[in-house]
Amino acid sequence: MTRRSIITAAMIILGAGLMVFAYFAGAAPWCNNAVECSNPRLEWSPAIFVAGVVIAFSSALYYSVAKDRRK
Amino acid sequence: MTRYVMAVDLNRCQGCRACVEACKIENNTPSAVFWMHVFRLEEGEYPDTKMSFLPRPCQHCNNAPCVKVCPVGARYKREDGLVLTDFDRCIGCRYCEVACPYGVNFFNWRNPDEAWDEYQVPFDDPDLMPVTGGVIPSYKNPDHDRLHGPEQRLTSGSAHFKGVMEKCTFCVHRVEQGLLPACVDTCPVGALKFGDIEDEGSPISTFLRNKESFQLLEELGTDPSVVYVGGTPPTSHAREIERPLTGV
Amino acid sequence: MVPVSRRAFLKGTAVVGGTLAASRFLFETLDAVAGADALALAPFEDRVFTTCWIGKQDCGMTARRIDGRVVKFEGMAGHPRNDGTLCPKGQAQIISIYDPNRVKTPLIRTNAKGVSGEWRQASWDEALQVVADEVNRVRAEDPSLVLWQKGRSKSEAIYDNAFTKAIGSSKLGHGAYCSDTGYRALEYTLGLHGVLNPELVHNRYLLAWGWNLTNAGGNKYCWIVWPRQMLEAREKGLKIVHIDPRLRAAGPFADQWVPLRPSTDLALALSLCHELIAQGYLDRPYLTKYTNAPYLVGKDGLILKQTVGEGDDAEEVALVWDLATGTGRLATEATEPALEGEYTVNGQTYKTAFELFKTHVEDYTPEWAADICGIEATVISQIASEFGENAQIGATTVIDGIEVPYRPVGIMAYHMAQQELGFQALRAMTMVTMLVGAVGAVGGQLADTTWKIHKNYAAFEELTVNDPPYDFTLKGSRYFPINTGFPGMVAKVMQDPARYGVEKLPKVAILHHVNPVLAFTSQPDFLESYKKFEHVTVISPWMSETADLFADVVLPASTIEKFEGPLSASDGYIDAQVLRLPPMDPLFESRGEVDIYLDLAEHIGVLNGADGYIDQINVALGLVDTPFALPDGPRPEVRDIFDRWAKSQGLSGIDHFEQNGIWVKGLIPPTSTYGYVTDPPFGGAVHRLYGESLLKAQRLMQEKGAEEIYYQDYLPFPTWRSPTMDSSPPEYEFYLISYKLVEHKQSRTTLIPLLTELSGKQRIEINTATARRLGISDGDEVVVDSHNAITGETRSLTTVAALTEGIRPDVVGMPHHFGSWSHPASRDLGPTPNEVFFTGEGYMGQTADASFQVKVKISKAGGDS
Amino acid sequence: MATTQDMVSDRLPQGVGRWSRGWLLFMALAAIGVAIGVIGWAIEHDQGMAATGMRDLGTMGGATWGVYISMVVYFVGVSFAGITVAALIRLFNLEHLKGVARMAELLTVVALLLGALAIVVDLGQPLRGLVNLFRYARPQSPFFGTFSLVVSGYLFSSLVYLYLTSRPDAARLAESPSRLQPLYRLWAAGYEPTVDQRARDRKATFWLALAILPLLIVAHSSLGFVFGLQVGRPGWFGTLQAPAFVVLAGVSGIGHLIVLAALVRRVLRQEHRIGIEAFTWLGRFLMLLLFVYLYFVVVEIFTSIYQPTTTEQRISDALLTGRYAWIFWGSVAALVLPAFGLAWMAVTRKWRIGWMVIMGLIVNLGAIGKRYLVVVPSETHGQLLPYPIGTYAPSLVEYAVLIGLFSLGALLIGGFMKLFPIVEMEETP
Repeated sequence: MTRRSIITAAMIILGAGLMVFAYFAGAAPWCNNAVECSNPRLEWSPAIFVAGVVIAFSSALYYSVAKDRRK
Repeated sequence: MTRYVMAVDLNRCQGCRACVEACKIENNTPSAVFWMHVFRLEEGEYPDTKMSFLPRPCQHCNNAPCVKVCPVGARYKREDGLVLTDFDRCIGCRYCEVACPYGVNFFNWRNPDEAWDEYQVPFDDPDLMPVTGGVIPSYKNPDHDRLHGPEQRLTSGSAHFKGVMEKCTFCVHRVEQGLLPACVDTCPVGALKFGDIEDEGSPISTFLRNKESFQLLEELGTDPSVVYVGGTPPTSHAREIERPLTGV
Repeated sequence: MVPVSRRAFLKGTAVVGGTLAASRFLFETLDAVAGADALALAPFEDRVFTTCWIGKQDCGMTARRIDGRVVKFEGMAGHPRNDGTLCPKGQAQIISIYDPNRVKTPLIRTNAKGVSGEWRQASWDEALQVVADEVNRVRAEDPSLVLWQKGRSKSEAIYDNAFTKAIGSSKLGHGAYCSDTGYRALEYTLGLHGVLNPELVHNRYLLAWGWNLTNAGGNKYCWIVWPRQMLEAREKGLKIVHIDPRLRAAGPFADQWVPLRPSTDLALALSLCHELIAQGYLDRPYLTKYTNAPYLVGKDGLILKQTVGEGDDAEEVALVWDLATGTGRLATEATEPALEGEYTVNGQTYKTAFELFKTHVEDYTPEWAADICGIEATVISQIASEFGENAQIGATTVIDGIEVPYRPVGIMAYHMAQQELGFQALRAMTMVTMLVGAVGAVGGQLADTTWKIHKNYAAFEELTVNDPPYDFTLKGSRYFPINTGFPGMVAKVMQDPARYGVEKLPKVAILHHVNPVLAFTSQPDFLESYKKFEHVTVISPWMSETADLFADVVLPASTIEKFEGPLSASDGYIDAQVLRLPPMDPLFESRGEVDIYLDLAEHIGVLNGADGYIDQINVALGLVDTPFALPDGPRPEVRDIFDRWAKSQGLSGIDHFEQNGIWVKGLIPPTSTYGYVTDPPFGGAVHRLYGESLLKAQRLMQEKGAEEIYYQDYLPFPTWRSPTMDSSPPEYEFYLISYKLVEHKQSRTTLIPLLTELSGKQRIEINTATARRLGISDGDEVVVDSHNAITGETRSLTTVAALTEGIRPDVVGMPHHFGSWSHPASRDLGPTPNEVFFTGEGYMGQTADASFQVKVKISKAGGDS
Repeated sequence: MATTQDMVSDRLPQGVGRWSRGWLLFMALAAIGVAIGVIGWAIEHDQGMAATGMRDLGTMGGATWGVYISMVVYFVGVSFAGITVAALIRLFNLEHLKGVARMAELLTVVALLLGALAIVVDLGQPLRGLVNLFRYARPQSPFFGTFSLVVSGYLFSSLVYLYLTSRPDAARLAESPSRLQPLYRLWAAGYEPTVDQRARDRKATFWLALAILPLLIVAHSSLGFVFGLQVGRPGWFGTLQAPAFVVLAGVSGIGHLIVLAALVRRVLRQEHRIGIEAFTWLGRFLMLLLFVYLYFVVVEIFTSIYQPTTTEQRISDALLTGRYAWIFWGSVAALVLPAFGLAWMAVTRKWRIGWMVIMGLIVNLGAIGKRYLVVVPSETHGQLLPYPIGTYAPSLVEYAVLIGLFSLGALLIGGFMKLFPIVEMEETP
């Protein structure tokens, strides 16, 4: 595994993780009839979700663009 | 636990629309906005004509489509049964409105100052200043400037926010003071009842006990908090007569 | 208190303005008006009692105030009439008190009359002096040529009575949207000042005869009281037979709908009488004891009478046939009067009045009426038999320990009385209830809240028919021996006084909350006649259409912000009174009417002295010879007047009303509700089945040269004839009727935009099948052409079609509220049907009352007619 | 001026960096269109949305979603084609389509941007909307998918995709001096055409394409769900909404791509790069999608007339014979005729680019019509309570904004064409 692959994989995992986290933990899905269901458990969760999307797709960018620092 | 329910006694309703008017004044809604609406319906052919009246507040559904679809949680359901709109959060996408099968949502299409022009009563007249201090409308209810509920959100009243959705609040500002909603309070023939259904001894529980009732569009599974007693659900052949002026 | 909140408002906007503007851009919390309240000091909130200003029953209200500013009216809890509730009008009036389109200051006309007015603002002093000078100029000539005309009066004692007496003016009531014809018929028949209403709470079978129950009040009360009582009765099994060309009136509450052809009420009532007699539903004891049915009537149509007593005590007493003795005896002495039969007294043959009535209605069979009324004969028989059956003739019940006859059937009829044959129709309808003895019984027929006999009952015993000249109301004339004083007839007279033998026309008019141009039938007549006044003063909060065209001076009356009264708050079961208290100071420069009349009296110079305004107020409020009488001194404060009245009633003063809102006097005893058990029964009146004086009047009218159209209905029994309008050419195939909407009151609420918003604009209701035949769709513009069968005149208006299955195919209907143009909110709502109604011969009742029917043709606008 | 341009830009391919009179005219027109849109939106923003033809459902008898939401659906649909084609090209290495790959990617990005803008102009509180969506957006709302997946995920991934595939060209252009050289240097970001780099690029774009394909299915379905999950709106509720959305999305996108490709081929003289085979492939693809979609239409009509509820009957009457019939049958014709036209070309194997352009345009009109009919009739004719039949007609302001949106798209594509070769450059041997 190259450093590039590791970082890329890490970004994908981080992005996906953020998405999963934001979706399930932050945004409070499957909840309807209560005042708290109208708020994400964590404010700005949707922003985190989007950040996750961005990070995950940025992995491709990183993978392609990053300068080779191979030994 | 408190759960508010409104009951409409169709055996009593005279279709007078006093409830509509009380709502408009209590909540300061501008022209063409009817949080409470009363259908006057006609069916059949002369001389076998049948007439009926059907008051339609927001149904405050227990499985509210509008709450589900709101993208930002501005429309929410409270534990006490009220479905409210947070005017500070609503982004004006009107998704709640298309999701609602009851047609109870009203969008603020105009600027707040222009929304009153339709009435041709210039509330900003300088001669009114000494009495009204310039508020618009002159009978503006200050309760609506307060935040409501334990959640402390801006949810009562109307007509302050261009581009924001609004609808019947069951008069949250009155209910929280222990008063009845304005429509229920004014009904000259006691056709509207309101109260806590969880409280066995409340007038509404007593009223609804052992009575046949229906909800509007029951088949959709929205489970409204508004219950109709007497009469039957409007059929698809019902024609609305005597519509109010509803244009913008 | 008020200036403080204003300062806070101004300061608040200055300080926070900048921040607000910035945050507005980013988050668009576009709260343009929140500033005022949110930033001021905690507002001072209170509630004060007041009384609704719109309707006729003066519902009790509480006004919620913030820093003295009223923000909402709510019903007054415990008020017998509305008990904590309000109708849409009660709610909506709040917007109208703040209406800057109100007349803000006294106005004096600067342009010619007859066209839309141009005005200059004047001080109260100047305006009052102008009016006073005009009034005094004419008073010097003849005070009765000053005309005080009202549309609505909420303090009859202080306005109608005290003020007009103080200045000696003539007065004219509304008599148009109301049902004065019915009043005259009931005064004549039962001696009661009212029309027909059942004792609704105990009623079980009701002929809702033209009762617009979901929209309008009825006899004595506004809309809220009757529906509440109706629902109470319905829960106990009340059945409602809705007799009306429109189903909409009773809506879902009609158990049976009898879509009667307009103006055929008389035929239906006569036929019901026929059926009740034929089916044997007769309350003989009632008819014998309390009506003139057993009176012996000669071949000449006159009642056999005998003079009893001598000198001043002498009175004529009718004779009856006493079956106990087999002789004709004084009605007051007979023990067993015969109800039916023919008898010979002193060699002459006489029939009892009832015998004549039986013969009279002989031919009025259901089959005969069915054709005329446009309903099925079987329906008439069925209603008669159900009415008779439900009357439970002979039954009694015990109310509060008193045994009272129980006849739970009755008729609710009010505004439908305004038709050409209205007087006799209402008499015939009353007879329907008389036959079964329902009058004054529990659950039966009432016409007033008391059994106090109205002065007209005695006056109508002998009707005066004078030779000309007549005064401008034609009082005592050969045209209208019974005369309500319909402004429409006055309008006719003013256009052609010679035609009616009138020499002197009124010169100055004081119009008190009345808008004749809009409110009365036959608008063209009013447009013509009001030009003739030399001076017109209008007292009104708004520039009425009449003021716009004809006023020289407009005095701004306040709306609800005034003291007024005293007003009844009774619902027929609980006795109570209220005063109208101002929830805030009069807006702009307006003044309450009592203030205006005090000022006016002062300027005219009739405030003081014997028969001065103060004196007359003392008389009208019953303060004479009490410690609370107003001293004959300087102009009193209005609050003081009512304070004295309240004290004279044994209350602590006006503060009783300010603190409690209402003065509940207690339950009304059955001995004052039910005619059978009043003392004397039925107030001492003998109910007139037979109208002898009508016949005598007819003979006098013929003698004095009145034309047939005036005298033809002066007949002792109600007698059917075709209404005049039926002789219009056949292309005028529809009956146009007008009706009330629950959102409006008369012609004066369309300027309340909150109400117009609910009611919608003017329209004409057309049966769907009819419309289809005429090629008219819902919402189409239609032209309505009316025709006067006497003069041949045609009139026309354009409005919008509203299709419904709830109206007879040969009837079209229009609400009567619209047609206003002088207020920006009521402009463009459509015309009033009064534009195409007629007045005068054939289009008014025999008692000089308006009629709201005319034959019209309908066509789609733009198409060929 | 002309001399400098000629000097430095001669070496740039496909007219990049040079403006012709035609291009200037085109851009000026587009700019005017954008200005019209901005003015329209400014009016709407100032007066409130009363300036649009939209009104409340129910007593007011209007449609609260109108042409804006129709355009959101439409634009997102257009984006579909771009990214699908581009992804397919990479995944299956369709050499003959390489010439349209970049313009497909560009189309995706531009269309998504326009879709997002169409949402923004439809919001009553647009600025609040931007903030609150990031702050409070709820997964329960079908809108969440539109916002998070379609607009953010899809847009971002398309941008990445567009960037990665354009990087080699940027590096190549950065080698020669031009006015745009600094831009290309930045764009290239140190790209060196090494074997490793190419392998990485291939790998990255392959996986990206692989990731995007399911994403776009999800995204378009979620847009279908915006409507299809609403039980209270007869005509919307149904399982076919999502698949039909995806297919019609493809139709409109491919249509646009055909038009754009033909335009570029002609104007930039790229006949050699965008061969007839590309059009053949696109035409076949479009034909396939059209037939699938027409199948959905038939199913839709059949279901709606077989045993409808009263309300559904009212809607289908309005669609098939009533107020919307001209739009409905017009749209169906706009989809049927090209379908058979393409089929005929496929059978005869005579592919006429001119005809295809016309077909590409009319299938888009059909697609717009169908999108409109999904959104509006269920609102005006779909009331379940006895409200009056509603009316809706877009106002001038809405038309202005629409002009603005399309013009912005044209402006962006036109601008891009002068910054960067819109047809992927041929690899130097």
